[in-house]
Amino acid sequence: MKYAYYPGCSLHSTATEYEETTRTVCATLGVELAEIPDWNCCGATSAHATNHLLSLALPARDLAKAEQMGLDVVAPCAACYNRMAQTIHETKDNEVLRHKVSQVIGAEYQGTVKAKSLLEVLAADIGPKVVEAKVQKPLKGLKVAAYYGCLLVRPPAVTGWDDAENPQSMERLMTALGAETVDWSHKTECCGASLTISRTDIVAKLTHDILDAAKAAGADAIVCACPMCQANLDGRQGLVEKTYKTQYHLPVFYFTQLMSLAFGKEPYKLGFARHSIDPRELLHSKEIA
Amino acid sequence: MEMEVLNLTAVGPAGAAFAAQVGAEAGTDVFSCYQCGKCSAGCPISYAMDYQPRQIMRLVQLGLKDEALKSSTIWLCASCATCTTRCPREVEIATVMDTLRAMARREGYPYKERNIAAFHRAFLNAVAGGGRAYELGMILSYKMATFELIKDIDLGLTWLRQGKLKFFPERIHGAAAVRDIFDKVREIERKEVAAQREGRPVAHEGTEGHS
Amino acid sequence: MSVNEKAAQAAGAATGPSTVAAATPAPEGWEPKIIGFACNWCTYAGADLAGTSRIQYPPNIRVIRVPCSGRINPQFVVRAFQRGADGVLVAGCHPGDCHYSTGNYFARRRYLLATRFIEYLGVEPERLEVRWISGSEGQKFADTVRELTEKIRALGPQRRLRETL
Amino acid sequence: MRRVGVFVCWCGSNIAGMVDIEQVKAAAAKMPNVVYVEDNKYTCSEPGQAAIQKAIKEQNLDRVVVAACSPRMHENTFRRTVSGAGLNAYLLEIANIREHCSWVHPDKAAGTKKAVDLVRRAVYKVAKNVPLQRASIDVTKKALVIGGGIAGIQAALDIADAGQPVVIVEKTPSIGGHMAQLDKTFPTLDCSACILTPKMVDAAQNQNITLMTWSEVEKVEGYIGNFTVTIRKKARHIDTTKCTGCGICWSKCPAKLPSEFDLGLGQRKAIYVPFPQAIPNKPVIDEKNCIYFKTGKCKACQIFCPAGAIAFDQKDELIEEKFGAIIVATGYEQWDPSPYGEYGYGRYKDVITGLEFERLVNASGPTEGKIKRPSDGKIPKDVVIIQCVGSRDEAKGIPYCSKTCCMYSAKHAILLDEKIHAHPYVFYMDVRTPGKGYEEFYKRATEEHHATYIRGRVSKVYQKGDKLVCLGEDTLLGKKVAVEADMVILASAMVHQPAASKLAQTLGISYDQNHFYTEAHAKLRPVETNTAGIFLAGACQGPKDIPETVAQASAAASKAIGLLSKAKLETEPLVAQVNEGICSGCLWCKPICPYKAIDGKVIKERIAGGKTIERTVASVNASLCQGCGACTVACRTGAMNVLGFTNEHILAEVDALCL
Repeated sequence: MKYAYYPGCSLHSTATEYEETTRTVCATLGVELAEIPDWNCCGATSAHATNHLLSLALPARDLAKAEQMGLDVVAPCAACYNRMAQTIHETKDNEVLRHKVSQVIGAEYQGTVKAKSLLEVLAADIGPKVVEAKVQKPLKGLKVAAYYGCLLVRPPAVTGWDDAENPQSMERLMTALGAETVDWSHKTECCGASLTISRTDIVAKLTHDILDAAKAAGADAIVCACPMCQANLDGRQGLVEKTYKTQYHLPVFYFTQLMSLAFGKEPYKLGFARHSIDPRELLHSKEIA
Repeated sequence: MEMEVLNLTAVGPAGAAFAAQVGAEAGTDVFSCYQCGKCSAGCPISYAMDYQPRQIMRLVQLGLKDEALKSSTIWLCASCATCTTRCPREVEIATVMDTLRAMARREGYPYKERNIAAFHRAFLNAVAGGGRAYELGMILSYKMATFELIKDIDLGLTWLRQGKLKFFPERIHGAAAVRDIFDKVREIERKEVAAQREGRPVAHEGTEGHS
Repeated sequence: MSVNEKAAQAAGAATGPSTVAAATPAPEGWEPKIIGFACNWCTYAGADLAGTSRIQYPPNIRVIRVPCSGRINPQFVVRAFQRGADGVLVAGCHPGDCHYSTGNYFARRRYLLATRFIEYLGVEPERLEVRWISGSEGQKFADTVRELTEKIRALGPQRRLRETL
Repeated sequence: MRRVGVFVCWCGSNIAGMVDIEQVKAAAAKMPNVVYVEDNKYTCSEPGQAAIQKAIKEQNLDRVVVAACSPRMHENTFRRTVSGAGLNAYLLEIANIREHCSWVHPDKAAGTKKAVDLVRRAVYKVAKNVPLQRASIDVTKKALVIGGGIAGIQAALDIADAGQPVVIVEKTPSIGGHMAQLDKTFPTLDCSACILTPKMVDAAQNQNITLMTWSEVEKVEGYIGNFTVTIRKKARHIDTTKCTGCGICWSKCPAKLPSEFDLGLGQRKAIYVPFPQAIPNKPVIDEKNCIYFKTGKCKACQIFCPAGAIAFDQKDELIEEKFGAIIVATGYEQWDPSPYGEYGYGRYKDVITGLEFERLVNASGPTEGKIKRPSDGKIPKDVVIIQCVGSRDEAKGIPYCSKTCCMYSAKHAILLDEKIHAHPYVFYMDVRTPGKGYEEFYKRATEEHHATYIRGRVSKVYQKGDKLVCLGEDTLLGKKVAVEADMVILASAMVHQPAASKLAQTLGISYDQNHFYTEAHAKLRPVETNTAGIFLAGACQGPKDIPETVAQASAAASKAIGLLSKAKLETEPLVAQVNEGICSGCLWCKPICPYKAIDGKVIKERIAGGKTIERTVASVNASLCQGCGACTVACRTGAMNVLGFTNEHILAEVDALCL
């Protein structure tokens, strides 16, 4: 199984631990990642908040390169995945638009490749059975709240690979790793990522609601599949605790970190030190690491 | 505050044209909306908005362009698409928000949420410069624009220490090609705006083949 | 000669240049002759209502009663033009209101084609009018006849399909 | 050579004032086949009619044209007139020189010219007329009612009371339908069982009614007055002649299953009656779940049955019976709200549907009428009712309004307050209460029972502790609101029965895009179908509440009674007719016919050389045909015609008018 790999800007900066563990997990499961050469930023929310054509052109340049490689794209970042899927969706039956986009990027974009999120590849294409077979150190006793955020499963017309209101793929993966999952209410609520710098107050409230719900559901930790979500839930947790005068201390993992851990990788190689809420104490207490 | 009276007949054909244009650019039928409020109810940010998302749809239906484009709502929308996902009439509300925001920017409306606009600008400038987002540079240029120098300094320093922020941007070989994308898009937009001012029809890619 | 043969002949005649005959001045005292096909349940009743309401309209139309607009064979229309009609009105119940539930849908489809067919034969398509007029629309029936009469008057006599007898 | 007589009417001054009668007469006299012309002041009056009859006899006329008012006015009058003089009623044509001429054209010269044309049209047409006979067919004096809910019961009772035999075919083990599941009924709040069960008993005891429960219609052939219906009587595995309904069998049966009647909120056994007041009060064995049928062991019911009524080896029976009329009363299903992931139906036990709430509040329901929430049996204090779940939702549900939910939600709100003093919060988009006493009922919910009505659709329901948080927008305030509820009721839509389209195909009736059966005319023939002799009652035709269902059932019954009361059916002769000689057998006419009156038939034909061949031609069932003529236009060989409106007729009219 081989994919054109699109790491996206975050995995090269704030989320290097996601990038590293993505490579680890894919290597273990035999998913070959061929990085798209000289890829550019997808434009994220800022592009489609500003100009529709720009929001399609930026991902299209990357997709066109993947077409040359003849491979479907896998993106670990939910935002990157969503922008690519959106571009494919909008240009699919619209030749005029596809032509316009091709002109703007100065290359032929034909719309022949698919874009998948890393979670979809691992949970659906590889599947929990294969994952379970690779587990060396089951995550016994760890109770996680699987958090999908908004961009992985919405809007269903664009994404469509898991239920938009109560997705289950991350739960199935976590169960395969031996962890316990909680049924909780905020797994697809938005954390407000694109406002994290400009309207931190809003992000603090949304993050607070999510952390609150996870805690109330009895989770020890949150597991996510998006660098924006992780940055907000982990990086902003201190601010939330201060603003709302509360204590959560909920570590926020990338699902690939937990997969690596269960696959028997050395905990110190998984980037836990880079978390704002250090998860090592929790992992020690559960005798997982 | 004195109760403002909106004269609906005074909106005239310009209002209808505005509604039609929003629908065409967003590729959705704004008149499908029957004002049930499910979008507002599910919106995580509606509490901070001056108009509820539902009310923005109403403003568009009635052709009240200024009210819609001057609202904070269109800037606060985080594009999480909860509204689109749950809309019983299959209106793509999140895309309508995108469309209104782009329209407001294009037509020089004052930004109700200056910081959000400044952030998007800073982000895109970084991408236009080197082909990829560059958090530190972007945050610095955002701070210069907004004078929010002290805010987030803690988190920034932590992230620098943790190696989450890089001191130098990643520049890709194709940076010039990406720059070119920005230039072309701007050129197309400039032409379309000019055409619109002169009352020539503008072909919206959203109207064709968009499901 | 059967209806089919007549229509075939008419179609054959038009395989040449299908340009519309150049308007020649109408003869003195010419009045448009319009044949109307009206379904019994809606349009014929609408025309009756125009009568009982004494709504006046030009006397150029002659109505033929049929059970349903779905009964009106396009060959009837062609025959009318062959016999020298200057205009034809085909009218039935509004879509969805057909007494026989679906007849007017067939009529609608047929007359989209029929209009193009008579154009192909060289007759101005404006000479064939298809309208939905209900039993309560006496005014609409009168208005339709008035409009059609004026339209045909402006077009002049129909000579393209008229047989020289 | 025909002998046509033309009778020009003055209609007082109505015609004579605007049309020159003498000119019309003079012109008519010169028309082909016309041998006699006469004018009358009032042709429709008795002397006028007598004059026609006299002329027919004296002038030996074989065709008559009356130039007078609209044929929609007096065609039947004059048909009687001519047949009174011994002429076939269909050898008459009317020229409408009043409504279409004298009343609308003030120019007398132009009006007279047009009147002449109109008379000529009728003269040309009448020459082509041939004598037509009304045919008569026998009527089987028995009605079939499909579906034993309130619609079917009401229709059957009405037909039986009129003295006609009727059979109710019901697919479940008991009659009663959805109404048997309900607790109270709006707007009077009388108990559903109290008003329904007496009717069920009446139906069971009525000499004219035969109940066939646990049975389904398998095949329908024939036409109005003469349907042959095959009914599958499913194996009940009970000898109903021996069974006394004592109930020992189901008390001894060890197999427990979720009860369909209680929508899974309660349990039943593998041998069961669906509910205590079931009629017939005789159980059925559910083969799929019976331990004996699954493993060959058990037979507890047989062992304990004091009547020896258990019959494991009973097989399905096919029964063929003849009926003159059929009433379809198959009802509706409640829409399954699972597609609303955001409302958590199926995920949260305390999110229930409106019909489930009916079982919860019903004294014979699984909680014996105590409103306890399913998760922990707690009595709810705050209850959210969400309206339009599935209804008016093109994305997840159905586009139409289900019509009953506003009222039953108001009823639920009232019951919640009345029974357990719970506070109802109703999220609505519009409250639609057109109906006698309905608006007043809604008013009671808000004023006397203090239901909080919030205008807005709920976006999400989620669990927080032991509460269900409902997020909505109060669109009247423009503010987002949350209600922390103990229980949530989804006012789920009314949709078609799953097998509605299959039954429609069996019956040869049409259904709409929502799979509701289509009435012959939305306004004027609301209980008839396009297939003569088949009528509709209740929610199978569209969402309906009980009063409306009962009204429609009685209407359908009266149509059926009208039909069955006739000794013979007279058929209108103005129907389609095939010229078999030139029919190519392509059968393009067949799908176009809205009445399914056309079918292929094989005829034998002798060809040159004395050989006999078989070929297919179209065949019109004159009892089903309504004479619309859609088939004639589809016919490529011109073999299909409508009597009275043949191609030859219409072409002659065109010719006459263009002269």
